[in-house]
Amino acid sequence: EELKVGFVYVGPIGDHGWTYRHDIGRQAIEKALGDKVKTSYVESVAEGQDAERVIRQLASSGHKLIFTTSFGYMNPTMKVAKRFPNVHFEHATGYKRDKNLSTYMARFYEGRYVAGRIAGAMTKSGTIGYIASFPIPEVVRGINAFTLALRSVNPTATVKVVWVNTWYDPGKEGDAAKALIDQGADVILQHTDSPGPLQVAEARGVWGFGQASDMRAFAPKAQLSAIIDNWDGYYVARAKATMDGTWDSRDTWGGFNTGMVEMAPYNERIPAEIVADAKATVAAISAGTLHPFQGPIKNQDGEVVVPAGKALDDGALLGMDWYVEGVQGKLPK
Amino acid sequence: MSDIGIFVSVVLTVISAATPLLFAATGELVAEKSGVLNLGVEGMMLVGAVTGFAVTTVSGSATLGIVCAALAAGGMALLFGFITLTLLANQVATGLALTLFGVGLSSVVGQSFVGTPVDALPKLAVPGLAAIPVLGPILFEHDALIYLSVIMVAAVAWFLYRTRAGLVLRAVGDSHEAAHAIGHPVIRVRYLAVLFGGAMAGLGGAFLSLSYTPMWGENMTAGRGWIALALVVFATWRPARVLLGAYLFGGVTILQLHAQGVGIEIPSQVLSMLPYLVTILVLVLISRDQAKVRLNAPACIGKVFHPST
Amino acid sequence: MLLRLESRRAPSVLLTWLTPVMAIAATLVTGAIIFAAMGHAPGQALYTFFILPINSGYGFTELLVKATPLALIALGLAIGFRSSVWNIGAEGQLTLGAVFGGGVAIFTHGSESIFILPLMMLAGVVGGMLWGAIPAYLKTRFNANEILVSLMLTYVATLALSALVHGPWKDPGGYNFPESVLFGDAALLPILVEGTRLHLGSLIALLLLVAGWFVLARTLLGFQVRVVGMAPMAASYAGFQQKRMVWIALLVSGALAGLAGVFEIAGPIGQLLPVVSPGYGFTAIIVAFLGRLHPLGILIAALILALSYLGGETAQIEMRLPQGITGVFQGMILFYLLASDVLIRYRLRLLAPAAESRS
Amino acid sequence: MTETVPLLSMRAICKRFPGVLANSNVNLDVMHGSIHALLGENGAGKSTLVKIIYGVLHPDSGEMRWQGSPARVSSPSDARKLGVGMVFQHFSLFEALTVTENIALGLDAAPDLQALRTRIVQVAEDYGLPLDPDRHVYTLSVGERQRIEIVRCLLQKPSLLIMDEPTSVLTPQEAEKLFATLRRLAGEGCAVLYISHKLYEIQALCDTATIMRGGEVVAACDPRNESAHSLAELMIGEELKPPVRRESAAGDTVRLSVRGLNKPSLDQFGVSLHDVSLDVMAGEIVGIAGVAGNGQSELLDVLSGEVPQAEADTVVVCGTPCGHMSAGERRSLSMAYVPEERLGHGAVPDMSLIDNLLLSGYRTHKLVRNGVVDYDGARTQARKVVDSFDVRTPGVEANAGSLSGGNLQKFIVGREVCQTPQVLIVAQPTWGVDAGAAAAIHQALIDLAGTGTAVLMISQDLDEILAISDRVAVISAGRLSSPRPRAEANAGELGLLMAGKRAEPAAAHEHAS
Ligand SMILES: Nc1ncnc2c1ncn2[C@@H]1O[C@H](COP(=O)(O)OP(=O)(O)OP(=O)(O)O)[C@@H](O)[C@H]1O
Ligand SMILES: Nc1ncnc2c1ncn2[C@@H]1O[C@H](COP(=O)(O)OP(=O)(O)OP(=O)(O)O)[C@@H](O)[C@H]1O
Ligand SMILES: [Mg+2]
Ligand SMILES: [Mg+2]
Repeated sequence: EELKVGFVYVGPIGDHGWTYRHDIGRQAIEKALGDKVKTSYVESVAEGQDAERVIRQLASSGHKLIFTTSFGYMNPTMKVAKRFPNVHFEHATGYKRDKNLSTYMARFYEGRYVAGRIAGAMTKSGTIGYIASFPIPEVVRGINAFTLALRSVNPTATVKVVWVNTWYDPGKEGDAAKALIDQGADVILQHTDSPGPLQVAEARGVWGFGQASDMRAFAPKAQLSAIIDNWDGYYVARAKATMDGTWDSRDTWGGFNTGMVEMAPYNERIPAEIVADAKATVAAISAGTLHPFQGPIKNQDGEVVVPAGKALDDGALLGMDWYVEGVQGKLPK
Repeated sequence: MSDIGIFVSVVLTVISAATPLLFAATGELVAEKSGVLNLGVEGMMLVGAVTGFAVTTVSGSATLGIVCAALAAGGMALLFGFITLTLLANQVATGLALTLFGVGLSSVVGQSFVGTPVDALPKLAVPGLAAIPVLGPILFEHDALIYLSVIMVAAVAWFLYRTRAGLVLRAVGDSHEAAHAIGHPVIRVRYLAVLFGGAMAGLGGAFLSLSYTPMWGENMTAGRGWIALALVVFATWRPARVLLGAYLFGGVTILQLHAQGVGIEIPSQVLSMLPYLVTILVLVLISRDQAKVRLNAPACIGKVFHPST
Repeated sequence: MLLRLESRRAPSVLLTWLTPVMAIAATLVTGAIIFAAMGHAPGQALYTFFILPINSGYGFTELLVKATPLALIALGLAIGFRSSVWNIGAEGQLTLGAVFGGGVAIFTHGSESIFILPLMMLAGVVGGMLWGAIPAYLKTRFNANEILVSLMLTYVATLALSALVHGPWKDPGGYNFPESVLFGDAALLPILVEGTRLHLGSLIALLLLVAGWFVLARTLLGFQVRVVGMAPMAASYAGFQQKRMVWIALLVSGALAGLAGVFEIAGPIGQLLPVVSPGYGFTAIIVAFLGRLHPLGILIAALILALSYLGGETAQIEMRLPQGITGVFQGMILFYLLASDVLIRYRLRLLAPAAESRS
Repeated sequence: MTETVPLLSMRAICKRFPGVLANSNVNLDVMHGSIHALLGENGAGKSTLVKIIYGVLHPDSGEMRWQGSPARVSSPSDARKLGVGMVFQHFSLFEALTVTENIALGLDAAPDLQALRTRIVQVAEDYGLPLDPDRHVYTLSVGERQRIEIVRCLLQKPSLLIMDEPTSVLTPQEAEKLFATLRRLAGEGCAVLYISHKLYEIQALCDTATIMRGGEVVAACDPRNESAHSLAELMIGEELKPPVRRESAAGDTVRLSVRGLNKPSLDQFGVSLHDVSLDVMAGEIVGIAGVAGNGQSELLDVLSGEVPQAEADTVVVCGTPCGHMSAGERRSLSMAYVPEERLGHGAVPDMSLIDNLLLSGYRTHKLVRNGVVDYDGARTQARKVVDSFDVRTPGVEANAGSLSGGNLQKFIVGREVCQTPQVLIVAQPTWGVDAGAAAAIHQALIDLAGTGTAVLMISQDLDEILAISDRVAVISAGRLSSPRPRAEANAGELGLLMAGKRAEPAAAHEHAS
């Protein structure tokens, strides 16, 4: 009998960002397992009351493995998981687990660390523009990892952050990029979903990084690289595990080493030694010899928060709500 | 960048942020002036955006894309017109349903275009004038749609207040009974106004997907249709004020992003509220002259008209 | 052949009931054609869309859960729309209701007092009213258009909620994620049917619909609402004050939207999230008009709209229809329903072109 | 062109509205240069017929001939092309537009607005119809609005001019001027089709009359050979009972008193009230004559309470100072009020007669208990009004808007009278109402005063004023003359006062009253 796998998406597949990548993961399952699986999905499910109903509907209509792909689905997934002990649930980005509820997330900050190394070498103005969505730990972590790497190359460079309070508004994201470029940024990094900022970087002749997908098509000159979300391997593995009965409840936080995070091909205008450095950084992180949050790390007030020789543990990373030195402005609280 | 350079750049950013609003609001203004309230602007913009993008990528001609965007959104408006003007349905509800419909339709049509790039519309510099420092780039170095948006405002103002057809349109919006009694074709005028509104919303959408951020993404209007509707009210149904309102709204939006960039210590959510709060504030200031508002507000807006013949 | 509408002397009572049926029939036929064209078995598809979501007891309770905020908000809006007060900012009023009610739940977290829930509802009502009072004040004092003010305030309310949940109100034990604590039992609405999410709020909403019907149909206030909406001059002749009506309309619709906000967070959601409503405040406008601004009509319209959402989800799961298709389908249902109303007041006449030209 | 071919002839015109046969086999010939009256009760089908001529309505069957040849008029602009001009009974004006724009909209080949403006001023002056071409219509009084309609027609140099109740808002002098104009037009060969309920006008002006009843033509006559009374009886088809006058029952208790009322106008186009003082005694009818735009509506606003004043004692009702009170509160002092505009002001068109009874009657009849409306009580009251005032309606559930003008007016007056108020204020009680209904309304007012009620009537119909008032005053430019007993008042003089002139040797003003 075929395995039915269900997905709950927070946005439309056509967002070309977060949801788009999860759906590619879903397709990977179908590709890998052929007619042994059947996948279903529901798009744009609001995180409020709708989520629980949709998850439950998937569970009660024979789906044995259900991925819920947004943080706001945590409690609804939890509730439904309790009611359907024989269904396996996978919740992305959350921290609540149960016998039949796993969590998974990618260490995108590793990619942002690599981006920081490249940006530090490429910037002339020493000002980097960072377009951020919402002040959640995931985004703050990315800003910090990026800044640490940036200043490891270029100790005086700073990061200007603009919060756009949306995950997806191409126009507004682009406008934020314009504002940052006007204020002197010559590299743009974004933690929002659309290619809008990258297109602005292209038009304005500054550098940028793609988000979630390789967005080179939108900015062939400007995209230095992109931090790619790649759920394919994980999704296929979990589907297989469900089929052969080896599925277990676990917490996965995969980085370069698992392939969940990837760097897109580097722009050929990046000098070779910088590319080499980037590749070495990826390798080191992958091998565990480099930890992006390795001490000493100072916060914005110049206090040492992580002493030399120590690295932040996952718990501290999970709930990160402070800026490292080099980020301009105050973190909204 | 020099201070002047920043200034120019900020103004350019404001102009492009305001342009989709300007198109949609100017079109809606004409529809409302004829007495029809079409709340489906968001849906029509999306259909325009996806059509403009799809036709441009497939045919390679942006001009064709833009024309088709206007036609497709006009088709949506025609549907709205048929339901509200011919079948006399409630305009508010039909408009909202049109938005639901447009969001869905554009996403279905756009599925295969997600992740596809397209060249941005070329900038057309006015020879000579574009070289003037500061004013040159601000006024004379835009793509065709930006010029068109401003021209359309002027054209609509001219049409409404200087032509007989415009006079008839305003009359129809002021009293459809009277217009009918002296022999003006109320329903036909309204159809045309609604179609124009749709076409303009389509142009606004095409600007989004071909110039502002040359791409297609589902729901890429991100609520701009609603802002355009609000701008018509804000402008108390006067075209020049739509221009002012769109640029004001765009301006405050951009300035709050700049304010964050320079590190102003106000929570970003509060800064993000500014465009809305400023709009309310200015509305309060300009609404106090009741006579002015009354003179410009179409008295028949939203009312069903059925001639007995 | 030309289609002409001829007004009836009085609205047809029969067709008042018949037209929705006709509209649904038309939807089914068109839907069947569309689905067939897309390669789905039409019968199966329509079953999936309209029956499957509610063919279990649980599904039916979910329909009620989904319809509750829509009906509640639409009831308030209907009072305003009847008196020509155009509140289109119910989404913001709902959000502020959730903020106020949620605030109570968060600050009393840990207490098991039975007063928490009533207090939350009260706070939600106050919050919604407060958000409705702003356009009311600006309208009556400065003549500022309530459409614009209430719409703009929606964005402000959404950002305010977002700021709170991302900031001071986030769950201290929640790794700085933007969610409040899960409310304690004392802050949650009692469940009416064990094992479902059908909550007390749905019952209260039903009672309020009945009350709303009574007020609109039987009381002086309801009478005043109608007069003000239909003939403002006649209202002033009768001594009914328009400004007072603006206040009442915005306060009542704000209150009900605020209450709907509390029902959401104390019912199916159980905590504060950065966004608590998927646009109920806007959808309720359709519900209000589809229900012809009448409480019973609103109840039916809310159920129809809720079903269309549920059906959309089911169609995505069972048939892999993209969400866009369900949006198109939903739009079509609404178009049919809205357009069919014309038959209540008018009769269709087919005119041969010759007859037309002779006139 | 021979004079024997009618300019216009309508043959066997039928027009059915849902539930009514508004025109049934109507034949009508209008000759070149004649002034042709169209008479009939409210709802007889007059407006329907002329709207068909003008192309606003399309007949179900029948034929129209213009100068002998069949004509197709499918829109007003077709009619204008033939040379038909029309002044509508209900204005077809656009409030938010200027006078010039309004007129331009009614002309098919409008010259540019500047040239049109000049022509408007010219024509207006020529025919003695002063108009400011740049004013917005919403700032204009009813009389001025009517002038726009007339000027709009005159500009087209029509060969047939249709006037549907044009004089209801003009002073006798203005009406006389209009008649002179119409006679001049007729002299120039233009035919006039003239609808009015004022029978003396018909006699003074028209050379032919066609009389309609229930959608059919029932008679034709030469009005100059008839009396107003005989015309009225032709119209209603039965004997007309003129109001029975009684001796003045004026007591010496002051029921309504206005003292030193000054009210500056709110906008530049309004009229300010200057030092208005007036007493109305129990049992008397005081008539205030005045042309629209001279402060009557402002005075009515203050008296009715729709625009409350700061000082309480400018208006005293039954001894209670109430200047600051709202319209509703004043009703509690036993005051009732009939405004001039029936639809939308005195009644809600889309509501039933029951609801419309509640509108002003729920206090007096105690139809609301604890906020809950007693609809059964309201139905009973509404039935009472319908029965005792002979309101023709299918039932009290019918919408007010579905009643003809005269019947709705009877209902509204009846609704107020049935509350047996101590003070009744009525404005234009018989505007556009046919002779039969007018007589009934007048009788009701007289009877009410007979029971001791103080009645204040504001009207611009001098005949009406002179027919039923005990004392008469004139309002002009916001000033109220001191009332004098009717016996001392004379129409010509009052007319001049209304027009704002001191008694100059009046152009002999004749009309049978
Ligand atoms: N548009 C309409 N729809 C339905 N019925 C109508 C319409 N217009 C007129 N009627 C009906 O047709 C009949 C004739 O009306 P019409 O307006 O011609 O009367 P009239 O003679 O002009 O009356 P009045 O003296 O009051 O002006 C009336 O019974 C009226 O109710
Ligand atoms: N669109 C309509 N639908 C139904 N009835 C109508 C419509 N328009 C007019 N009527 C009816 O036609 C009749 C005559 O209309 P008209 O406008 O001529 O009023 P009227 O009787 O002349 O009254 P008034 O004295 O106020 O002018 C009224 O009974 C009115 O209710
Ligand atoms: Mg008439
Ligand atoms: Mg009449």
